[in-house]
Amino acid sequence: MRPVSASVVEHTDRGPLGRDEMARVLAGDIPRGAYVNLGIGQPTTVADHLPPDAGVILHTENGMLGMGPAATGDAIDPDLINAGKSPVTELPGASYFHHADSFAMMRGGHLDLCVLGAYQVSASGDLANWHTGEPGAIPAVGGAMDLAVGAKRVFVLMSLFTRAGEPKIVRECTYPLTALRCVDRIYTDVATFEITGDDRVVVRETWGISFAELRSRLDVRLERDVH
Amino acid sequence: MRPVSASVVEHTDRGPLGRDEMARVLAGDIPRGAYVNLGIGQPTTVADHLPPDAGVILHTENGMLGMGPAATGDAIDPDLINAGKSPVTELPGASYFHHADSFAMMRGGHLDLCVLGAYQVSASGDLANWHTGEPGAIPAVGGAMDLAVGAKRVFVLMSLFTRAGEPKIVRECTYPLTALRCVDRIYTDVATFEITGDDRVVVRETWGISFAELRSRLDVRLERDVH
Amino acid sequence: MTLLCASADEAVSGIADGSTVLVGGFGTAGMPFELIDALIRQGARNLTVVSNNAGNADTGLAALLAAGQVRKIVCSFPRQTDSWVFDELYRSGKIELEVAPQGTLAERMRAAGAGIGGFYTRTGVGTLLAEGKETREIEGRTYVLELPIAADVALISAHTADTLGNLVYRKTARNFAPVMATAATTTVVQVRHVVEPGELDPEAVVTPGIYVDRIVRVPS
Amino acid sequence: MTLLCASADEAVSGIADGSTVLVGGFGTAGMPFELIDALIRQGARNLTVVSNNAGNADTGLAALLAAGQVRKIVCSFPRQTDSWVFDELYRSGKIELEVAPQGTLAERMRAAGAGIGGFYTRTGVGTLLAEGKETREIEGRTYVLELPIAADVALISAHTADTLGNLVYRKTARNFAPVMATAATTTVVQVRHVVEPGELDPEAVVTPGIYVDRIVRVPS
Repeated sequence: MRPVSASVVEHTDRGPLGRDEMARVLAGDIPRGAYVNLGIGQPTTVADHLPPDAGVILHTENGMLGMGPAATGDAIDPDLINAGKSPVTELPGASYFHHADSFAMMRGGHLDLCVLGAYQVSASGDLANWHTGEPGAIPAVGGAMDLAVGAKRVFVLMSLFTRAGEPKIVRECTYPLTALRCVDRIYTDVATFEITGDDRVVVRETWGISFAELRSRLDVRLERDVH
Repeated sequence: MRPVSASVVEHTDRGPLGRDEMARVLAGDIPRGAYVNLGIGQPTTVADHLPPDAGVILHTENGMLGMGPAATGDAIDPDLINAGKSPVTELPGASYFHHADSFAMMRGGHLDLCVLGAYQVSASGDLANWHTGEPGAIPAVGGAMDLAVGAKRVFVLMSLFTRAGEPKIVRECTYPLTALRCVDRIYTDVATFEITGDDRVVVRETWGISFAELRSRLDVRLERDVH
Repeated sequence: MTLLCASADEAVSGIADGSTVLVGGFGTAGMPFELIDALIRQGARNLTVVSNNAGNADTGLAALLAAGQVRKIVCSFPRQTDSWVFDELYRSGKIELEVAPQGTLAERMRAAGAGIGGFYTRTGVGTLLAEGKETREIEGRTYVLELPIAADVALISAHTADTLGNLVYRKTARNFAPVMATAATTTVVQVRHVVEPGELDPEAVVTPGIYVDRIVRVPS
Repeated sequence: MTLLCASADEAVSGIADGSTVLVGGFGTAGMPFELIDALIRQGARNLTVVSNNAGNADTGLAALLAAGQVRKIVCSFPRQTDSWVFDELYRSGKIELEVAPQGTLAERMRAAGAGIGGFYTRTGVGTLLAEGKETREIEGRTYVLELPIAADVALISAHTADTLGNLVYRKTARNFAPVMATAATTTVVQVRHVVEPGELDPEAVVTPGIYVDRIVRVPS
């Protein structure tokens, strides 16, 4: 894993990252040979940016290690899907197991990393990504709580601001929580962040925004350096 | 399963059952198609008296269903043993599983029956079969507690009296307990018994001893009839 | 003993009103469609259904919901793009919903099958889904107590059974089925193939026949 | 990532004094003899060993005990006709013994591997082996609380591994190994055969490679 940058790298000569670029930046930080679960939605796209020789082994919570790329055409098999229920493929060295075994694997701390989307992350690493809490919203948690609690490291992949311009990194989450103090890093379109565990948030790299501007827009204790 | 006899059958024209006869009597009460675990020692011999067409499926707690007879000669395989660590064989339709799954099967109440030896059984069905409690004795429980608690029915196979002539069916066990109120039936050399659950012990059949003599020698409430 | 049934209708016969029914499948993979259709014909009502999702489109579990036979559903992920049957019942107050984290759902059924009276898990601690549940510190970490989910019936799908009820599955269609098979009083399985004992590799059997009560072969 | 080791000595390197070591096998079936011999050469002392038995005759686990490297053993069935090494150490007060029901032993390791902080079981209630343990009534039945057994190292034996660490076993030599593989920080496996990824049937893999840290092939 890339060492935490000693000081923030600011790319102010360009705009924010596109979705593909975000996934590529995160993919570049996944250690060789890691066992990884990619959450539903944007996190799934990280798989497209993993070099084939990285030996990263993908877990899908519906009972498989060694998941391959999306299946197309004749390769589509209704018995072989990912957690988002899309058809996928099987790589050499794959294995299948039932749901209790699959979640024992997650909850027992055996996955090196999971990548999840989020509504909000707090400065202490609390994650809110399963429920808007709005009246009438139907709650649906899936495996999010299990992953957030179980994986050795949790990376969040999300845009930093809502469409209304509200930051998603906050002092305290206002959405219902998924898990407490679980997030290690946050990858966004305008910056990447390290959660230190002592309520500081370290900015590692920015795109299209300066550290100073970030600090003015986020209501958390932002640092430019881990020390 | 043979219905509980309405009244005791006394065979006073002959002596006590031999060990083979005891095993045969018990085997005759095992329902067709039952899943059964036979404990180490004398209970293992019950297998020799099960008719091949009874469809009884034997479980061994070291991870197998569908265990066949003892292996001899070239059929001996050090990877295929029973709970007593003797070489056995595999029948068509067998399956292997690991220890946690094997004991989940036992503890979850899926075995129809287990047969265990005993030092003592109380009138309420408490079982003592794992530890003499003597100073210096090395305790060793194996799977006895799991079986006694988990199997749907527990049959005990033992001689009724110790070599010193002490009865093994007692008001309260003096040996350390294996499990509380778990025994359903007791098969001995001189009689078979039903534990009713209300501290009565019903005698079903006797060999070489009369009901009256049994009653005089056992310090529990013996009945000759279930009603 | 495992009973080989002639039809899905025979396989689901006797399911009582008010039963708790485990329904296998993750989305449509492993969903026992033919058994569910038979349960709709059989007509048991007031059911509590435990399944990962709350039905997709208009078939399978969604059809059972639409038939008005389900009082309550316990699942991890009811809301999907094609869960309109459930959504409508839920919004109109016609079905009760209990949401559980997916791993907790699986583990609670495993507990029922394994004789575990309850277990402590970190999943859900500090969230809405642990509200009202007992928590406990163990070795400096907080856990929530979760209780078993035992059921009257499990309806699952497998790839091949032998006549003793040993089952093998196919790829991710395995999902909840092996766990559900252990947690129900009566486990009913629809399979694509039935073979004789000895034809399945004993090392590769996933669900031993001891967990299987009824089998029916359905066209694949 | 799984490391294919050139020797058993390399496979057990780095095991620290005072470690908790899970040792697979039920009697001698599945006993990782070569790894134990290597651990004797490696010399780590003051170990806590968790295994079903306490050694048979003079080889394997019995030899490790005889070498004086084990401070405490946790097992279900120490006393056997050929457990003379253990018996002598125990009677002379040179080894500590914790006896656990066999199913509780397996389930406690499974709990460690599955992130379960503790579980309630009926096994042992009212017996010496539950003394001092918390009990609890759940749905009218009494249960005893059991806690996980996590370990630093697991030494196990399997039949075939692929180079990603996926394992298959053979017959009842499987026993504790798949559970132990999940409960240790470092899982070391001796195997008879090593194959390339893709050569094992993904449906029949018993221990996924995620649980395996080091593999060494030993002559069969």
